Amino acid sequence: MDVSAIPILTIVTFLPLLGALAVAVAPTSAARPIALGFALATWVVSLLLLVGYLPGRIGFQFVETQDWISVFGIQYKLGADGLSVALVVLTTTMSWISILASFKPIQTRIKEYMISFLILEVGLIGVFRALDTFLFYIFWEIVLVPMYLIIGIWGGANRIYATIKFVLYTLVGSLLMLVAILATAYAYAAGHGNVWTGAFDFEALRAYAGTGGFADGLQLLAFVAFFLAFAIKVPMFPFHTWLPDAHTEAPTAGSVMLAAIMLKLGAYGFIRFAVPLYPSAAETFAPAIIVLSLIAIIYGAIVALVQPDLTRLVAYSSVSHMGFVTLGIFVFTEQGVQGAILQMINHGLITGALFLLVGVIYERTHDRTIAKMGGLAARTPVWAAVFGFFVFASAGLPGLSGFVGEFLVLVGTFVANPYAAAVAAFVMILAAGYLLYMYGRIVLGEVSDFLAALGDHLTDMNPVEILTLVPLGTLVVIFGLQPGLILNLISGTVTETLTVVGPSAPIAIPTTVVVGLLLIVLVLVLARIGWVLLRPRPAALEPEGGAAH
Amino acid sequence: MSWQDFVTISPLVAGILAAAAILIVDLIRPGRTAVAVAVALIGLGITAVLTIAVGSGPTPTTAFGGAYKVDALTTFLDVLFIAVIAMTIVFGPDYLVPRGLPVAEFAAILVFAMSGAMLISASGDLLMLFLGLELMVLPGYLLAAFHKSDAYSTEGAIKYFLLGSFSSAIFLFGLAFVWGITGSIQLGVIASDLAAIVAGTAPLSPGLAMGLAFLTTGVAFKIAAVPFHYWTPDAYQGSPTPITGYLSVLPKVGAFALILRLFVEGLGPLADWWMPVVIVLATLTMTLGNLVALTQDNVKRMLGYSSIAHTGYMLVGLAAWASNPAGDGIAALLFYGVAYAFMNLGAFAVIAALQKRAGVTSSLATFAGLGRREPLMGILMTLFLLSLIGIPPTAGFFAKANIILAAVQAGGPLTILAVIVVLNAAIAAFYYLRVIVYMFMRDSPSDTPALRHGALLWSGLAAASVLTILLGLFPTGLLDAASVAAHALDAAGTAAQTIIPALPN
Amino acid sequence: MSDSLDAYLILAGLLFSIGSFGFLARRNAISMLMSIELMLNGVNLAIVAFGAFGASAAIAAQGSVIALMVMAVAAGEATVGLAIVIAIYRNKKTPLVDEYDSMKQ
Amino acid sequence: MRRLIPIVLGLAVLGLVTGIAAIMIIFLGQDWGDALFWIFASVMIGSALLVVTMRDIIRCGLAMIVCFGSLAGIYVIIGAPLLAAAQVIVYIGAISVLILFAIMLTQTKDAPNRLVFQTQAVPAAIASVVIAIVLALAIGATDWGEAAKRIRITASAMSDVLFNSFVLPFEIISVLLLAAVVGGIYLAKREPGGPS
Amino acid sequence: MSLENLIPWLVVLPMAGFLITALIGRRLGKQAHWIPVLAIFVVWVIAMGLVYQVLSGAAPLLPGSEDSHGYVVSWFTWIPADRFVVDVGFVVDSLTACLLIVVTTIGLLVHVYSVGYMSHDAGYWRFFAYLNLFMFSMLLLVLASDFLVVFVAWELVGLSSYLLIGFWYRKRSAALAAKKAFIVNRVGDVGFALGIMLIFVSLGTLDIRSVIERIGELDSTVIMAISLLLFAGAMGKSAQFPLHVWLPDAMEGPTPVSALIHAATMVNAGVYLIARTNPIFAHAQSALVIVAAIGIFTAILAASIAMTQTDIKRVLAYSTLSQLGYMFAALGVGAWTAAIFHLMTHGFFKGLLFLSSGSVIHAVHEEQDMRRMGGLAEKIPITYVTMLIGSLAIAGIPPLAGFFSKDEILGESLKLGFAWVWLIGFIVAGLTAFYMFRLMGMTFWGVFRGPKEIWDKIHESPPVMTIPLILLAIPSVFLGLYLGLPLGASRITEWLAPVFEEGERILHGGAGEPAYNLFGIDGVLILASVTIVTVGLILVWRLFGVQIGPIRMPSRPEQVRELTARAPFLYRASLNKWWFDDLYHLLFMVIGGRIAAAIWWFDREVIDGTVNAIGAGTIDAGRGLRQVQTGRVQNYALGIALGLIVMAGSYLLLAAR
Repeated sequence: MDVSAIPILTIVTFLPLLGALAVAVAPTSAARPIALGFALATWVVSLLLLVGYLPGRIGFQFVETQDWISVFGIQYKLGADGLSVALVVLTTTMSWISILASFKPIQTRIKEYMISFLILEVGLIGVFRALDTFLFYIFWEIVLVPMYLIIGIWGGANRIYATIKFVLYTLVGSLLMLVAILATAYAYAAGHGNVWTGAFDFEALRAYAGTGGFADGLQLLAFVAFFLAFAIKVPMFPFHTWLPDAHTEAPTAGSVMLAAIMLKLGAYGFIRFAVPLYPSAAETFAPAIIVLSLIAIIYGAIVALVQPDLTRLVAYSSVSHMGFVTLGIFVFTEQGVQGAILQMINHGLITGALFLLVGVIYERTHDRTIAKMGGLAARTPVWAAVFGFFVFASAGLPGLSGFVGEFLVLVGTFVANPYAAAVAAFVMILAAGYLLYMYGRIVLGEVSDFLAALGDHLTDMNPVEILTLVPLGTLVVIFGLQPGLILNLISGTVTETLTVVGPSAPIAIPTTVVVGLLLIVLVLVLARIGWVLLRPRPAALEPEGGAAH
Repeated sequence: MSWQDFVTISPLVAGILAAAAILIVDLIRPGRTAVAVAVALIGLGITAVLTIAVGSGPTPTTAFGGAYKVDALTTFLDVLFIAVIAMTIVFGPDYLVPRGLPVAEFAAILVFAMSGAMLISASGDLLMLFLGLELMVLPGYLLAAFHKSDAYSTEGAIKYFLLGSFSSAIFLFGLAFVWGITGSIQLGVIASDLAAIVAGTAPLSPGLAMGLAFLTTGVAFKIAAVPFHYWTPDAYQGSPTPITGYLSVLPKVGAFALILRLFVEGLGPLADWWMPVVIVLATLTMTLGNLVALTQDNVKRMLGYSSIAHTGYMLVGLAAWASNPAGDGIAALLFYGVAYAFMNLGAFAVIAALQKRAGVTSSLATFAGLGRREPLMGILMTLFLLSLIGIPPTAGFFAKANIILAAVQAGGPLTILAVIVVLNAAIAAFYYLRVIVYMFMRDSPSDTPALRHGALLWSGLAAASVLTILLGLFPTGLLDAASVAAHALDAAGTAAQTIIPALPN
Repeated sequence: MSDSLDAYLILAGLLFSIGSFGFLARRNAISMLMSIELMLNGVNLAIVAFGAFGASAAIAAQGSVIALMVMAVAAGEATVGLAIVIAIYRNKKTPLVDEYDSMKQ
Repeated sequence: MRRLIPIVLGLAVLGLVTGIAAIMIIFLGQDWGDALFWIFASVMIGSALLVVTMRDIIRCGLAMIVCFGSLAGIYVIIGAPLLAAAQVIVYIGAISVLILFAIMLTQTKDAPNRLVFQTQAVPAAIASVVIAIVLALAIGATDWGEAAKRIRITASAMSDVLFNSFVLPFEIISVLLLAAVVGGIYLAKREPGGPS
Repeated sequence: MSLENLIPWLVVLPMAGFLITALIGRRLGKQAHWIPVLAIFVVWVIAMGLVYQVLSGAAPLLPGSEDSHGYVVSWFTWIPADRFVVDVGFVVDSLTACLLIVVTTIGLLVHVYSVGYMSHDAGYWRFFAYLNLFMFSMLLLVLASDFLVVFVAWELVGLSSYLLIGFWYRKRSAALAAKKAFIVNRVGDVGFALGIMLIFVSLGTLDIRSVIERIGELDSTVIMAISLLLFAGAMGKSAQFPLHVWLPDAMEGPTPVSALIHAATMVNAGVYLIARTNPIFAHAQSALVIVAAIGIFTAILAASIAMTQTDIKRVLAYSTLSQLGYMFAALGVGAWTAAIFHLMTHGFFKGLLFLSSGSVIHAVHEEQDMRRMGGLAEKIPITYVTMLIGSLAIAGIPPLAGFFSKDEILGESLKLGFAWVWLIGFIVAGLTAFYMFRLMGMTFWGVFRGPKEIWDKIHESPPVMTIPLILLAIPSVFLGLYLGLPLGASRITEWLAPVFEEGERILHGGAGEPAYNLFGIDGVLILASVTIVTVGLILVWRLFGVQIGPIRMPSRPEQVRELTARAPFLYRASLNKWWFDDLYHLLFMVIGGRIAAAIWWFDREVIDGTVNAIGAGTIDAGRGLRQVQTGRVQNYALGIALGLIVMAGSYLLLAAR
């Protein structure tokens, strides 16, 4: 069918907004069905993209352009390539699943919840769609607000600390990115005789960057700004500490969206904007970023090993897994980028599912402490089976989707730097370690007293919950057996990305980077000790004890 | 004075007459809120019509031998002033009436202040600038003390008044020096004289330097730039809330109009000398404002400090112009002024609405559970706060982006300033978000009943919020207007370079 | 001496600084007001002097007219100020400004 | 008795100054203008200092009148008699009286016994001295391009300026005063409900 | 349709069986075994057909080879990442055929056996589902034509082994053992994975056959690296030192699992891998030496431990380790045929031994400690006989299966110039006989040492269990004769010749091994090994007794005690498995845990601490600056005045420049 005629991207992007309005006017009782309905509708429409998208082509499709702020040549420009199509479909899918999954847990202020959720979806889809840097930034920021509310209103005990930390942390990065965006645009305009036309148009900018239009100084600074914004979102070590807090406090569906989609924004930003716009800077910083990714991979896994709390464990595993994504992107090899993108999608599916499953148990036990669990296999066999499935998927078991992405990244890394690959591969052991530790601790063994005390409250999964997980499981298997489905979709993106940053074969990691990193760590540790001496009471972001709600 | 002169100043006259009309009507029908408001709004309407009529005529036109000058900038600012005053008058009654404060005097004094601001925006010489300034701030002192039986109100007022007249004296001394150096009060002449002086190899004379220092200090006080900001928090906290909203907008924007006329148009040739000072002021202003606002528990006071920070952002626009007159610095500043006016007025209007019942403080606790109690109010407040943070798609965001863009265009130290701006924005986010936290993530201490608000207030809020969103989504129109105004200023400046020093008449 | 502009200006400067000292140092609202008047008079003197030593008679006239207007403004300020002082005196029962610190930080 | 000391001092200073002036005229042969300038100047500064230093605020008010008076004298010397008249009328006639009334209205019995100065008097003094010095230096170091001889300002010239080129400011002044008065009345008038 | 098209079914059927049973097995209850058993039976039939075709040479020649017959089937493309393409395909050559015999046959028998053994277990259906999953993975492993697919199967057998070891998940020990097995395997797998990457990066393909063809192009260090990495994978799966610790713990699983996975099939994967890639190793001789060394060391280490264990299954587990060590030694010295030979024979008799031990455990009511057994021979004769056969076979008594294969290994290693390997292997042969008959003695002979009431209830297992035992006993006796004769040019040698000739050529430069002469060196070797075995037997019989027909000796516990007292260190070392478990616990649980905790502290306090510190610092700055606002006008005014002064000063400076 031909979907190029209708402005399908606009429809996909703003259908949820329509839904939000509908929910706003509708009575509270109707909020849930309406929200779900619109989410499903959006999903269906987004599937049309898959149908209409012609894979294997370079460049963007479904492009819609509309002058917006002509003074600065800012446009309302949407477009999609394979990567964004894949991510948008992922987004729409996870959205309706999360909305469905939050029917039961969310019992207060349902309207507000659904509205913020739908607006969140708008922002997320928009980010993956925008081909105008300014528009991109706008969507990027729009995402913040609903997430802020979702964590802050429907979150756990320490939610306000978590949500403010999340917003401020993200804001710092993204505001610097704004400066970079504007500086880039001005550099473009200045390069075109102070004519602003196209100064924010991604394609024009990329073309200009391709011709080496941007001075190295600008590239370095702008790239640093972009890097901060994206690294915080991913999150890369050492900008990751907002993630565990956010995950532990967010409501289940919030965690799902956070893990499944929002973490991808950063990686998407790297592939779409940071690397193509500032190629030389990207190549300059690649070794450092590779080192950070390796640290994230190993470090996240090690910290996950000793987490007492289920969600924190999964959160740190996310840090480790997303490390693979950044690693794959910045080794600049074909397999690396392919693997990174696969890993993005698979991590979305698998971790999303894990959070859903944790939510299922949390809803029955109101507790996530691993130590209190035990022997769930005996009480909730179905849950245990499904959980096991996704745990092994997350451990990168071949045949499930997690494996292919990781392995491709490793191969790509091996091409660039075998030692890096060796370090990264080491995580296979650690991942098995923390995942099986968790699984064995909570699912196997005798039923713990805490669970036994719950009696009949501890029921097995109900049909709705199963329904939310079936699509994810199916996709995990399908992508595990047929990764080609995604690979074909994204081939265009990969080649395009690699045309700007040539697969510069072996990437040497200068010792200066490592030494510098160690020095920074040392300084931080000393600073921390000094801090303890100077300021005994723990620092709280909320001055008036708002943290303790 | 010819008929043409009269036509040119007709908006000003209309404003003054409107004020007078309010007083007269109040004499005839004392204490009739509705009547007073109606008269005021009608008067403002007429003033607006005249302003636009004159503005759409051939500009720049001058009257009284160049003392009064109408150009695109004048029209732009006047319309803004009228809108601000109209909104303030609309927001007033809900707060004043329960406290037994007369609306008529309130409206009349406001309109007087407005005519002062209009005078500034249209003045072509130093004397007019000074008179306009005084005509703008004197009513400000009175309004600050408007709740005269309230200790806080009067305390804020006397602080404002004493420091204000102190700074006026300083400012006046500066004017005297400039006058002494150039021997003229005509801005154009001054500009060309100074251009001549700068062109000459000799360094600036100490006298001129002193004059600059005194002038800078004076205006820095009026726009509440650090370290001349001390009056702001106290005056804001003390004044009746709608008046706080007014104080945070009109005198500030008016003072910026003064800066545009005096520093850009008159002292433009000295830009190289005052730019570094402005950069330092901007940095101090936004940083200190935000840092101190972090720890405030009284929302009015917090917004007071935040308004200081916003002054800093606007100063960045000024600095950007100074280092790169070809850039969009002034346009950005003007756009920011407009956006700031509406979002800030809106925020204060919400606070005023909450304080409808006398005795309700403006502390954070007042906002606890507002999102539950009065969802619409909560959402509106959230909107304004987000705009103040600069979250898209709101006016505040685009204004900030515009400022940053101007700074980036200027390059050099301004780029660093841009980075400082965004870091400050991030800090600011914290305390604005705290209000949202209280509104939506805390529950009301005691289930205080939802208040009923007048249609007047709602319409005002509607206007403010709609503007806040529209200016964010479709800023093009305002952007064009602002740049036209800015270019009018440039034109005046460049024209001034060519004027032969001449005496009036 | 009476023919040099500098003499008048320095005189004006002195008056201005004395006024500012009073403003900074006195506690009583009204004496602060008086200090401000002193400062304004200093400025006035400067203006008049500048005019008187200006290039032309017109400028000289301008100078004294401006001074005249400044006086008027000063009168206006005094009115407002005193009104406020009286108002706050009703509330606080003291003219001492440094006791008006119920709003701080 | 102690409360007379400043006045005695003032008179002494006055005598000293006039003495110096006399000496200047008789022996040094300076012209009257300089002598008068010297007298008025010193009286003005002296009384100004009294204004800001004296304990009893009423005397401060009186000293202020003296100060303004001598300023009027200086205006005369500078050649602006009309302005001098205005000075006398506006300041001595209006403002000072206004201020004295206000003093009466706001005086409490124990007021004079309290501290006159802020705790920060010393830094204030330093600050204002610095300001004075800086001003003096700047003024001295600047070439104002002034005319050699000062110009006498005739009433006609002044009225011409006032009612031709400065008519608009003149009107504005009236508006400003109107606003001030309206507000002032509102603030000053005692509310029936308000605090006494 | 030709057999070729049936090959995919070898993996499809078990998978189907797994899925169906997993989904509906719960409802089938006690009937759940039908689908899986049937699936495996069909698989067995197909496999046997293939094996016949291949080994009889009826199968077509493999592409690009002149003398090796077999099938190559490519199924579908798995990963089409532009240059990184992975096809799922199957290769059936003689080596695969040999593996197929072991895997499918023992697999089928274990399935049948389990019907009886697990009949009382709640997770009946689950068990069969897992078994089928394992069969799927194992068959994929031996059939796959691509390294990455082999790796997939490699991980999947690990998974099924995890599931089956932890089958009785309520037992904490079982859960822990399962975890241990999986993680230790992962260690090896990392090496394997890296090896695969290195292969891809250097050759651009992962198809095993083409890799083997083109391996010569690479320079020796790369080949060395590849071989060592692959060997790492093999060490993990086949539990070679130092990754051997998981196998004994794996005995927590149900006995059929131990028989199938941890004796007969999965643990042989490592051997299979190295045999399959023999040309690669042939290019890296020093790697081979390492293989030999580790193999033979594992052999003697495990044997020494097996001598003192009291848990019947653990004894067998360590003996498995030891026998796998033999195989790796054989691979290391280049006697690949011998290795595969031993793999097959060992598969059968070790499977037999485990199933019999299962029957024993069943009989004495899930008791595994041999100190509470004894004299069971009269109660459970069938089990006794089959187990005796198995023991004789593993001990290497001619003419049973073990004799031939083990003798081949020892002989080859000596003849190929690895005297040290031979010597150690020689000693291990004696130890093997010792610990096996210690087991027999403690279990079947002498008097019953367990509680009386159990003694009365002991009865022979049902036919569904005993028949598999008998069926396994037959090959344990005759397989050696069938494959190992005629001496020198044995049948298996000619089967496998095509697979190994390439490697042989590289290794010995085509110089064929010295002719076999029974009345020369080889005869001596046979005599020697028979002697050492006999010595071992006599020793063990004197200590633990024996009752085989005429040969009757009582057990002498006091002498045992005396002996252990004389060599206390050796005894304790053996008893405590040379403290490897404790060492690893110390290293990875205690020290590793500490490190992880430290890093977490770093995360909380330093990294997050810095973030919070920045936030709090900002707020403190705000608090500090608040103080400026004293609320007193004069202070403000002074501030303004100072500002004015500073401003004036700075302007004067600016003006002066």
